[in-house]
Amino acid sequence: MELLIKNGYVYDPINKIDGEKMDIAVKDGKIVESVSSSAKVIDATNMLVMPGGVDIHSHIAGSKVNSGRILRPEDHYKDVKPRTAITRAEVGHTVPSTYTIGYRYARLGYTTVIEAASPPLKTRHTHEELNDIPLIDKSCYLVLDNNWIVLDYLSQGEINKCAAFIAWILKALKGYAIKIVNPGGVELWGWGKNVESLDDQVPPFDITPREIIRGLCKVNKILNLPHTIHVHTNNLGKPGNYRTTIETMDAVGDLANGRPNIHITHVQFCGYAGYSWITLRSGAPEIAKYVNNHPHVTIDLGQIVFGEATTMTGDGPFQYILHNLTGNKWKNADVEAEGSAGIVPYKYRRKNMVNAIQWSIGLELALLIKDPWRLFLTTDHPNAGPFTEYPRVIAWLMSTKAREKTMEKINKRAKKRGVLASIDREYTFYEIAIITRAATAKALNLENKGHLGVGADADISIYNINPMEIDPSKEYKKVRRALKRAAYTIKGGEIIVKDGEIVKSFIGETFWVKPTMSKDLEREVLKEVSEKFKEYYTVSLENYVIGESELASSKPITVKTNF
Amino acid sequence: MIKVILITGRSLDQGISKELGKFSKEYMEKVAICELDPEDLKTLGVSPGQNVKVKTKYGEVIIKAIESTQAPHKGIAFIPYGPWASILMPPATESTGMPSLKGVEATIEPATDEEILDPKKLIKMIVGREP
Amino acid sequence: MRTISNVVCPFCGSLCDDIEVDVEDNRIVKVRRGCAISVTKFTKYNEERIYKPRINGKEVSLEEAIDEAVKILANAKYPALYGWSSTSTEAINIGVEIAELIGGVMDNTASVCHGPTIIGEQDAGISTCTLGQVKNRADLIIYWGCNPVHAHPRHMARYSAASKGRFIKGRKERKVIVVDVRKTHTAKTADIFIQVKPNSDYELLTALRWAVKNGELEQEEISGIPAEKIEELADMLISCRFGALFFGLGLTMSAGKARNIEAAVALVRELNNYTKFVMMPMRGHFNVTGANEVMAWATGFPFAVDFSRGYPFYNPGDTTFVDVLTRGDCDAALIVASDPVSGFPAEAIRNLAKIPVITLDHHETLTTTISKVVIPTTVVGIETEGSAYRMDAVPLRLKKLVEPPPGIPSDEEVLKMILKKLKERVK
Amino acid sequence: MGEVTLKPKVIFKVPIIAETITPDNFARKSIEEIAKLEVWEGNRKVTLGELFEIAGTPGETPTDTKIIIEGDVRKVRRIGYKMTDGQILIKGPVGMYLGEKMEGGKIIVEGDADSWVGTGMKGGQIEIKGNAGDYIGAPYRGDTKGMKKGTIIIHGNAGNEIGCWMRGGTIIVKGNVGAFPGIHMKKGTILVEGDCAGRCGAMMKGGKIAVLGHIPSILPRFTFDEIKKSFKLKKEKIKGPFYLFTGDLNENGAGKLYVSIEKNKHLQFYEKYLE
Repeated sequence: MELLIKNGYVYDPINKIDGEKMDIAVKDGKIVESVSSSAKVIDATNMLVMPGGVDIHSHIAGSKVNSGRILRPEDHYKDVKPRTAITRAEVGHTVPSTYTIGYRYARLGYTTVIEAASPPLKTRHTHEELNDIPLIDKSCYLVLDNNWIVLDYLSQGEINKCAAFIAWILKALKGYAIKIVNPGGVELWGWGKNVESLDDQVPPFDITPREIIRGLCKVNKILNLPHTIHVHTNNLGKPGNYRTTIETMDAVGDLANGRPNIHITHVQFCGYAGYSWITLRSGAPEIAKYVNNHPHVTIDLGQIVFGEATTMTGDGPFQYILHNLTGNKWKNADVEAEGSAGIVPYKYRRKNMVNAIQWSIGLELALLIKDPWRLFLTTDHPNAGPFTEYPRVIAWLMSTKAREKTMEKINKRAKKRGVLASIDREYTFYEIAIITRAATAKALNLENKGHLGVGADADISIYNINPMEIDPSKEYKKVRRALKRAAYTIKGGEIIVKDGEIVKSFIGETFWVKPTMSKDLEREVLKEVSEKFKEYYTVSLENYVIGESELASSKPITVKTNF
Repeated sequence: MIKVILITGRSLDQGISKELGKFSKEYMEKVAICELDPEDLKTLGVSPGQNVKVKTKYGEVIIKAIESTQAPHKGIAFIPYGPWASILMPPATESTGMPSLKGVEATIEPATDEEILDPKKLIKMIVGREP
Repeated sequence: MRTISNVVCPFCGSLCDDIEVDVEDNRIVKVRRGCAISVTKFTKYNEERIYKPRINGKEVSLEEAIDEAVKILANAKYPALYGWSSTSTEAINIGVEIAELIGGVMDNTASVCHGPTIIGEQDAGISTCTLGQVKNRADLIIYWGCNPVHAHPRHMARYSAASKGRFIKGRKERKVIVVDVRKTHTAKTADIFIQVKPNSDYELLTALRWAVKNGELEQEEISGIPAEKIEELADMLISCRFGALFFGLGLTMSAGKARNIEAAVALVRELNNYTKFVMMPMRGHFNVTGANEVMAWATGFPFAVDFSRGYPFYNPGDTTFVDVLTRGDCDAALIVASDPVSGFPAEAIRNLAKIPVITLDHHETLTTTISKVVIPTTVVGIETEGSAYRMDAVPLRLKKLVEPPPGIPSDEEVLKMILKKLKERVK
Repeated sequence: MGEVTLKPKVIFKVPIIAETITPDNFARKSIEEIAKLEVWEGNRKVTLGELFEIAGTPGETPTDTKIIIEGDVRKVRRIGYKMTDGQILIKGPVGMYLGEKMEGGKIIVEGDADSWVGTGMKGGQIEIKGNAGDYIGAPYRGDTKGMKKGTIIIHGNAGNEIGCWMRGGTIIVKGNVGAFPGIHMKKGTILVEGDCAGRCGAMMKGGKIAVLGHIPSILPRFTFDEIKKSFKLKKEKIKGPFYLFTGDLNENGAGKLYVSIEKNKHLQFYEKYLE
């Protein structure tokens, strides 16, 4: 199948293309130099052309997401769309069904999404849901920092064995990267407790959160994994936690060698200054200053959008605190020897001072951090809001007027608690393309994603606005509307969306990493692991492993490790 | 005749016999039974193994009375899940989807000369035609 | 002869995955570590087996049976699809697609089992965990309105009261409390037995929650239990290090139903202010949890989903199978791996017998005797592999141990054939 | 007052979802236009005219439009959906979700009504001459926004959990009610003239419930305050005397529960808390 996208204004930051009028040629799912005259032509004159969106952090599949669906029928009653000849029925606002997630991302022009937190023991469930999410390519991070076998090895200083175990588990359960969630704190939540700082002890393991983070950072280096460790910090959602966030970044500064070696996720939730909810202030300036001066760190926003949300994280203790704060129904689901999960429905209100400050913190981070290549746009879907609101966040980033309009409607006291009003930076289309496609693909080291160079996967989004004529600062509403429903979305060379409607549906690929490891190192570690399994787990080691045939469309990526 | 509260539920035998087949001898033996507290059996004047008629507002059935090994539970009769129990149950679910299968008022009277219907006959009684 | 180990048992919600079977010329000849029910299922699954599809009692080819099923389902104005809890998650997923395509109402056996638990959770939330947390950490266990000795025979040894974990070495280090209307065999193994009056669990749970919060109760006796005993119990619950409440149909089927669960959730939530406490429903069938999971990720709702207007609508009491039958709403039914006729109230069975019923099962059941179309299928977990979810939502892979009888397809294969033919008829 | 009469052409078997049967949808329309209004017969989209004989002429506005439904419409659901004004008279039994999300106007049912009468009701009046099902005025599962305003009067008996998550308005049941009336109630008024199966006002935060008939027991977490001579219902004063309880204290609730003393002698022991 050949395709030619003519005369679009192309934004492809990885290849340094900033709004050039050019053609994009596609053949058999790949970007090519040129195509024959029989190629199907898409006239993209006066339109914005970008690589397909790449979302680095979103809760889209697995036991936590499904617990959210089961917990919240009220989230589904009013947001329904009957089935069509091509699409399955759609349902759900903040916790949509699997099919709905695939269609909505495709309509936004997104073609690759990563499930942000999968507990290993339930990763088979994650894959069964990923198998049912149409169109996008996808993968999942495995939550490993509160894993008893990891904690055993790290507290005994056995970095190499820990690396071998993590290499095995990523391969056995088909994951992509190491996810860290409130390290140590979630293990203590097994007893209803938590940690307060990076240096608290985590009994009975002789280890602290700092040592867990450093240990896993070293493991990440030994395994040469494509993505860095993906960290949800301690003290998330607690006033004054910006200090913990900076300490966490700094904890691995000495281990870095030029390339980023730590990613802090949904930093808005861990960018709070002050010491109580009443004295809450933005910690964004301090965090931005640190990130600007330390190239070893990347972050994603976790930007708040006012309205309904469903908070769901592996941070069990935080969700219990949120339950006690709000009185909203609370679901907790701990996982043996591995971690936890908590879900609390939540609504962000403009008139609520805390919510208004949270809103400005996210934007301040995006506007104060200078290097767009180390900053990714997320709403930690659905914690800070559904991913369908990305265009709204983009409008705030591209237009001070859009920000001012919202600031008029939010709680007045919030203005004095941050610096948003004083910032007049406005993102360009080029920078937006970086933080939503190029930088995320780079951070994930997906060489065929996030760009339109020859050889890349033909994942392309085309939006009906002329970047040369429109002034996003003033006409931010037009930008928002255009980005909400792509004129065309192309996935693997197939047109899947036209004028915001799904025109073709199929299942994308699930990619996962296969770290290389010597047979005897693997055998040695597995011998120890199977002993521990009998004591720690209620399932056998054999039934823990997920067969490649259980993935609808498996795409393993071999990774050359540095054992 | 005695008044009881009826509860239904699983039992090991019900689980095992179910796997031997719903029309097997074992299934009828293990499921068409009513476990009664020894005292209730005495007041009823029935010895274990004899048949009784259990009646609720919704239906009646002949099943075998046996002495409960999970007593004391005076005033409570236990019938394992199965066709004999469900005939006695109210159809209403009080808009929850779940019929009240535990805690239904019933009466039990001796029926030593009456016969326990096998599943096929039961269905015929309920549905009114040969299955 | 070959031995297969780490076999997952396809019977109850415990989904024990340490079973070992010996297979000799395509027959299971030995089962190790399985409970009595497991051994029976693995060795007796051919009893009363169906080998040929039937229409109105007459044997027909698979093709004819499928065509008849498709005709019934495509013409129905309000078809019901029920069962699902004893087949693979993959098969249920096809069932969802069929229900959506034909505008039917799809429900699973949770609605007559732990449906009220889900309804209670939807109003109040729940604090739960996987079974390994209990095994490793729980020093106090309550069995409320459930009888694992009978319904989940290996639960206590593998996961709860008698299990051996990292921090708790066995039964001796645990306090076990049983609350039931009878002194069940499970109660006989307990340290404390609380005999609650039938239909009054709600009052006892409410009082216990108040005693945990404040200590004193005004009434002398609640639900047949003296106030001091309730206060004493409350102190015990507060002073444990990790408490686990396992509850069964004693709460979901007796008066209060979903509200009993809500009261239990409120109690456990209260206890989390003092210690660590979790609760878990003792799910019955081996894949009823899987049925809830796949229906929830595909339709947004875990059971009782009505697709008649092309999108999912959920309201237990309206879209649940017992109610749909009792009101006589549905004009056709597809029953997969379930025997409603042996468990539903008479009124529901009468109305089911009035409409064309298609049943997929491996052996005769009371439901097959009133079904117009009967299609024999394989036994998942013995003749067909597939995914299933344990009572704590841990997903496991059921194994294929032996070949099925020749010509007998799996549930999934039959449903795929039906779906394919339906797609040709329904645009 | 314009009038339109609907009469079922057949006995309905599968559920009929008839959200369009409202004065708002009928006003200013010809009979042909009304006949073309869409309804669902199970999974089939059909027109009103296919299912009902339709006669009469509607009013110009919903206010002066009256719909009369004869025959057995127990399978017809969501009649009166989001109506803002006008009247509906249903002569026989009616199906679920009668008057869902109703904002104004009046519905009268001479037969029995099924469950979820007045779900998410914001105003207006529903009167059921016969019995009603469960969840009167209650929201769907997981939703905490119950009936907001309006009045529901049931002359016969009603089922469980009437007024669940109620936020305002009034429910009056002249007959008996099942268990859990007023569960999770925040505001509003429930009057039960007959007996109540118990667990009255569970988890309630506010609002008031009066039970004139027998009630087996009071939930453990309601404390006895005092004896009241009467119960105020809008302008009317219902003669007591009543035991007044406050609860549900497990939820730090301040709901008021009036229980007739005369019909509940077995609750006398509460009086010892008066000394």
